[in-house]
Amino acid sequence: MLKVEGLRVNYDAIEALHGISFEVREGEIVTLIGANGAGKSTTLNAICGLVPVSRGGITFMGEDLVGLSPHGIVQRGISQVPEGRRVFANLTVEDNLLMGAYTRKDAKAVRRDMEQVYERFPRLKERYRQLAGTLSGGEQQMLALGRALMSRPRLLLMDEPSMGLAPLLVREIFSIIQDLNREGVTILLVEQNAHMALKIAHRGYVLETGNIILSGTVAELLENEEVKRAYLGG
Amino acid sequence: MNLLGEVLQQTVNGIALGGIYALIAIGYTMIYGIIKLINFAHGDILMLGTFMAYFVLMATGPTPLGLVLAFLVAMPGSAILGMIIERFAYKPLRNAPRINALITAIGVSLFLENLARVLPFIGPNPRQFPTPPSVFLSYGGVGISNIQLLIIVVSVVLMLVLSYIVERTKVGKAMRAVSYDKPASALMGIDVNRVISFTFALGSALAAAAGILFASAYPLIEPYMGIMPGLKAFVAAVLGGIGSIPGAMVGGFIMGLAETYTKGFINSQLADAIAFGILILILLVKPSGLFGKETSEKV
Amino acid sequence: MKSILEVRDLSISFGGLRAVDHFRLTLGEGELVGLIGPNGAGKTTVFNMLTGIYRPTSGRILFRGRRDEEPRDITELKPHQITSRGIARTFQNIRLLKGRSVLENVLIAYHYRVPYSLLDAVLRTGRYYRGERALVDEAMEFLSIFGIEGKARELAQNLPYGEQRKLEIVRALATHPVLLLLDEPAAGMNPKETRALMDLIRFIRERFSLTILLIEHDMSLVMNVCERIVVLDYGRIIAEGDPESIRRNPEVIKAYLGEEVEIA
Amino acid sequence: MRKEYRDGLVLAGLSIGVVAAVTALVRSGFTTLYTAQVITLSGINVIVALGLNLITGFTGQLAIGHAGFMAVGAYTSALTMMLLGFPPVLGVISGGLLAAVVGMLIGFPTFRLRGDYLAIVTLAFGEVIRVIIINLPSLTGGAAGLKGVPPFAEGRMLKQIVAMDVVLVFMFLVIALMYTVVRSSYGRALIAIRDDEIAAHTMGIDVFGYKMFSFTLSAFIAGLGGGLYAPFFGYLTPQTFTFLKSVEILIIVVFGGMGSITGTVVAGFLLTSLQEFLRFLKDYRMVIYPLILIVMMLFRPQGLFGEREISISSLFRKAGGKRTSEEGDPT
Amino acid sequence: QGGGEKTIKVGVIMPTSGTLSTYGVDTTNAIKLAAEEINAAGGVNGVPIEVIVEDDEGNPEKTKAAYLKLVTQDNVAAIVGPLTSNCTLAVVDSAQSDQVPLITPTATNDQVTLAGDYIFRACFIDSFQGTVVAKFAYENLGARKAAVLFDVANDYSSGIANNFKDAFTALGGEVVAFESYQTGDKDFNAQLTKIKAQDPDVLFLPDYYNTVALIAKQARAQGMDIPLLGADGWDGITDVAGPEVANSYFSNHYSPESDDKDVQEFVKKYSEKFGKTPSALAALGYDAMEILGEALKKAGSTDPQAIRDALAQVEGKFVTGYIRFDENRNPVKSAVVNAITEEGGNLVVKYAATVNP
Ligand SMILES: Nc1ncnc2c1ncn2[C@@H]1O[C@H](COP(=O)(O)OP(=O)(O)OP(=O)(O)O)[C@@H](O)[C@H]1O
Ligand SMILES: Nc1ncnc2c1ncn2[C@@H]1O[C@H](COP(=O)(O)OP(=O)(O)OP(=O)(O)O)[C@@H](O)[C@H]1O
Ligand SMILES: [Mg+2]
Ligand SMILES: [Mg+2]
Repeated sequence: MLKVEGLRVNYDAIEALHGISFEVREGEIVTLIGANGAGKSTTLNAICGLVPVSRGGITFMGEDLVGLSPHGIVQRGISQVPEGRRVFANLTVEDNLLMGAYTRKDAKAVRRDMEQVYERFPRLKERYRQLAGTLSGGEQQMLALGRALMSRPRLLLMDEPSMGLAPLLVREIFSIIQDLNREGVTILLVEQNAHMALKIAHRGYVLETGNIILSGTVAELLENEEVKRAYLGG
Repeated sequence: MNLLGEVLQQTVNGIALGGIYALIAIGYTMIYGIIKLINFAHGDILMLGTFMAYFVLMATGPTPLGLVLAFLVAMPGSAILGMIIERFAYKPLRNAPRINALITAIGVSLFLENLARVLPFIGPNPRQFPTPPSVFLSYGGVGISNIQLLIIVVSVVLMLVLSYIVERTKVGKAMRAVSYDKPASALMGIDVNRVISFTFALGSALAAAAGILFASAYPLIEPYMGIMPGLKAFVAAVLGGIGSIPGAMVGGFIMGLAETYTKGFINSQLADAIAFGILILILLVKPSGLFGKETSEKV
Repeated sequence: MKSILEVRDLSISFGGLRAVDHFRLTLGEGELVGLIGPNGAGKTTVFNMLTGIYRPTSGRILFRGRRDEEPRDITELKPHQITSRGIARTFQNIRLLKGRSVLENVLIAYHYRVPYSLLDAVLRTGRYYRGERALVDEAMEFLSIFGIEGKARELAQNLPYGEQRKLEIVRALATHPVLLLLDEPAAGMNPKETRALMDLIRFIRERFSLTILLIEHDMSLVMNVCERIVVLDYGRIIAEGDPESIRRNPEVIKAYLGEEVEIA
Repeated sequence: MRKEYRDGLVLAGLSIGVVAAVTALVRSGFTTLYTAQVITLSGINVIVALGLNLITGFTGQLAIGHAGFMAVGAYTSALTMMLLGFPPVLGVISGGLLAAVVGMLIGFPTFRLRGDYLAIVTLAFGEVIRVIIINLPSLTGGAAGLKGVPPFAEGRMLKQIVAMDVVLVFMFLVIALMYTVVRSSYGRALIAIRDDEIAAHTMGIDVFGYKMFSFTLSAFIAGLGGGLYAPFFGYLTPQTFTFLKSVEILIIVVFGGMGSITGTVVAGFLLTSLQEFLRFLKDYRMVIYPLILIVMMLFRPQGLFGEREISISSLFRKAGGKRTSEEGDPT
Repeated sequence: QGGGEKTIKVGVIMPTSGTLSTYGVDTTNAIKLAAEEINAAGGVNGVPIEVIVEDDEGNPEKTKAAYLKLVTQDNVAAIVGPLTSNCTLAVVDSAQSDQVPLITPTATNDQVTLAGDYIFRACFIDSFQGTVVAKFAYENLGARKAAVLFDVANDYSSGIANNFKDAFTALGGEVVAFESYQTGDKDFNAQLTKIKAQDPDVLFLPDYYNTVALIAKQARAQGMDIPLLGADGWDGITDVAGPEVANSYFSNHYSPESDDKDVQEFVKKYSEKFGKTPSALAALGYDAMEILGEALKKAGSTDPQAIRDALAQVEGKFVTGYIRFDENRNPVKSAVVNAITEEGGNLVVKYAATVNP
């Protein structure tokens, strides 16, 4: 479904990704784990067209994404829950959700999806008229996730969705991810919390300073000593 | 004329002036809202828009039809101009420190003014803006001129249209989303560049409309004509709460009335001082302006 | 054990929302206390009130600073005044001076007790040079305690995330606090880094004889280092006690921890 | 000799050398008084721009009304000389002091607000101060202007040369003042406020106090610039201190690089002479000047120098090598 | 001295760019025209005059720079200019102490020539125009209640306004409204409403024509149909203003409609060369150069003292009237008052009266 080949990204003179390749197949949850600054967010942003690709290819359903504008990419069915939530602080919770459905034309279905999001996150329903900027960190994370769902993505990119969340919520988020996946959404999940990520994913890649150093099924990765030591705290 | 009559008359004068300020202020506020830029060139877009209308009116004469035509030419014309300026002067600076964009805006402003001065078909000399002969409709000493009436009607209609666009439509909400976080908006599928262009187009079109009204009331137009109304409208925008459209409208009327009352009842030299005084007073009581949202930074 | 902080019935409202409601807390000297609770419970808001960034709607904060014998009321003080009395904090979202060097980030913390006057600086007197050298020496020493003296001249934004968090802690410590407030120091860290952080927290507490109040969602960290835990929900305290009792508290499990608690 | 003192002496020597050299050039007739006038005007612009750089470049608070402080300084210096018989240098300093007081009065309410209100308030102040000057004709000469400000010295040649020398000396003093303030813990506090106000505040920096300090000092320096302008020019009119003048000063700061003292000095001389140099273009000059500005902002937005300085020690260290050094740590 | 020189250099400081460029260019043209005529007639005792024009943009700071350039770089013998009072005041002290003879064609501010004995002018001073219009309004129009609306930020405007007020009151009239605005203002409705409430017989608007055109429009829109009065700043108003300025009178330095021989000759030469009727400022520029030319001839050298003394002696008939300098080096001469009327849809300016000092 998504194929990344030899992807290189530069920030001014510094190269953040040194030619990484991986793929995500339809219906999978694929996780990308790695330490801080490894280039995980950069990878997601490159897929979404937010940072320019200096070399390499990204194809989605056989179509080349390199050079497309971010909104063009969203229209093709890719959506991202960005790192650090990035909710629209000056819009209400409800308007944030509506923004998620910006490219959609079917008002009724949008309404229905919104109800669904509220069911999933009753906290958001309680505060639907509050400005998103005054929500707490966790509430914002829920909103960011809900907002991404509103575009009914085929491929959902998630950048550290568990960051700064209460344990209860972390589990909640991961179970939502699994639900979504069962409903047919393909997911590329970036996580620090390798523990949880590897529990729900099918396959994973380990990124270290701009290179993919390991890949394989979850079972394989869980066996790997290096992964155990660095990412599972074992 | 008795004092009450005089007060009423000054109120009419103030509202007409305020309507013009409000229209300009809306453009300032929208553009500030979306790219956090004080668009110093806004007053100069107003000037160029007014000249477009001038050439139309010179051809048609100051007839009602000609006036309608002038709006139809100048508003889209200025909208395109605003978009071009944004594309070439401001867009490349979107990620630069805000002060850089501000300097560029000042540069664009000076450039447009002085370019207009050397352009053979505009030139430095003031020109008489064609206006219909003035008619003074008077009721017991208090009255309103046909031009003041035109200003009030046109500005109110335009403001209603604009409020609808921004509050109710999807693109209006997209404008607010883009104003807060551009990359995140892009992730929503919003074409950020288009939305910003659209904002400039809308603001510039309103400036052109304000310019035509302004020139109809004060029918002498020249390349520097946009500076003062621009500055005062900017104060109006801040006073109302920069970024807030209802704020810009109310701010415009407050400025118009304050200026007129000060000139009429206190002392004309104090008009600017009092306008700025009101601004500072309002900011002290409500730092975000009358309609601005309190945005204490959450840490 | 003498108490150094006493918070009495602290409340704050934003518009109609009561974010913190009659919050009480007493911290004894040298304690390490955890503040946990669901997202939006009001934990960060408590920090903001303790450090003077938000002014509480009602309630009092009494604090026994470095120089004081008795706790004094600091409710109305400004952030910098509170810092100078001995409370320092880190932020949930890192707030370093990104474009400045690591060393400069630390030097900032010394400013409120800079050993020379403005006149000394302008006239470049001996006092200025001695003072400046003393500041830099002390800052470098601090950095070396944390093993980042080698990066003193790098820009803060070029540090890896984990080290940025560390630098924030260093900077807070450089203000010579009695009480240190840490807001989710482990956020965005992997288990390995989190373990290192645990050691660091224990170490600084000993080394600088600090009292620490800590917000964190990572239960492995909280349960391991805190001696006492306070749980907030909807702005109210719902439980308080040692880690073991909190872990078993049904209300806490329901509101925050969830059924199966796993601690690495 | 200790490095610090060596640097100080070298700088002082260099400054004296520059003043002596230009004086000799003008005296000998090698360059004309017209050139001297351009140099003097550049020096004044540099002084005011340095003041603006302190609050806007180093402290991050945008101010767009520094022509107003210039006006306060200029009129004060002129009037103390004309009415109270102050000697010129004393007049200049009293101009700076009054501007500082006015700065304090403006800063006090403004800095209680967070955000860029300073920009608006200073803009307003710049306009209002002109209205005040115009409306005090018995004191300020009103719109007609204030004529007959005593010069620094008498005689066609001496008048210009002494003015130039005094302005240059003041300029070097202000540079030294700025440099020593900025390169100290006090300067670091200002920069911290610019970069992250809340973090600075929780690190124990009195944000309000230092904004006040920075703005007051900034107004003082701009007031000195204005104060020098009065005896140099001999005639004051409110028309001189308009919004455009404030913009001109701001352009110097941005062009040179916000937060760079060297940049402000270089840009001050460059832009002031450029204005003269472009005279032959007539009306087209005012088209080209903003165009240069826009192009500069688009292609080198950090200004000529960014935040860097040319420092004496680096000149010694890398003699012959690279001449500029990243603003290092104050060791 | 002077014999070795190939030319006599005369500096001209005029705003040939900027907001005042229209005035500056007109005046510069007239100055050059006069110099050409002098040269064509054999120059100054055989030596041709060389005119060096410097632009000051109407900005006093630039005026000073232009002055220094002319004096130190070009070593001019004398200066004609600048145009506005503000710009002129910026350099008169220097010119006096540097001993550079200077004659401004147009700066009307009373202070200008008080700087010293090297400073002259070709126009009458502000106080005179205020008196002229007041006299005309009181005597010719029979006005008893007058209103004044002027620009406080402009010295020209406020100077004349104050003089009018004094003169009109001295004649026995009453100034019922004395309102002001700032340079650049466009909305005068508030002041006009206030003035209208006082029901004056005439409204005096001492400002430049651009502003006057706006005020007139708003005054008529408010239903005020009283005569409007003005001064020489109105020169050229019929080019920009509409029918609202009909029924007005303004004082001026000369009237191109005058049947005076010198006037007609000048108008003919100027309009042939530059394609338009010369404004009053142009006439003054022409006269200033003529006066300087005469003085140079009489002085017989470029010695500043000689030129100064010769200037003070100049007396005779020029385009703008018979000129003789008083002890303050201001010309003693008469003013004309023009009337603007509407005839068949067109505005017509007609000579109305001459007022003597
Ligand atoms: N806008 C930028 N400009 C310059 N360098 C950047 C920028 N964004 C990221 N980098 C650098 O690129 C590298 C990869 O960063 P990235 O944010 O992708 O890491 P990450 O794996 O997502 O880390 P984290 O776990 O902290 O989110 C890092 O070294 C970072 O410093
Ligand atoms: N400036 C503000 N304006 C309005 N509401 C606010 C503001 N600051 C905080 N709140 C509200 O107060 C509540 C508590 O927020 P706080 O940030 O303290 O939560 P928290 O416990 O730190 O949560 P998290 O663990 O997610 O960081 C939230 O519901 C939030 O929406
Ligand atoms: Mg990341
Ligand atoms: Mg928090």
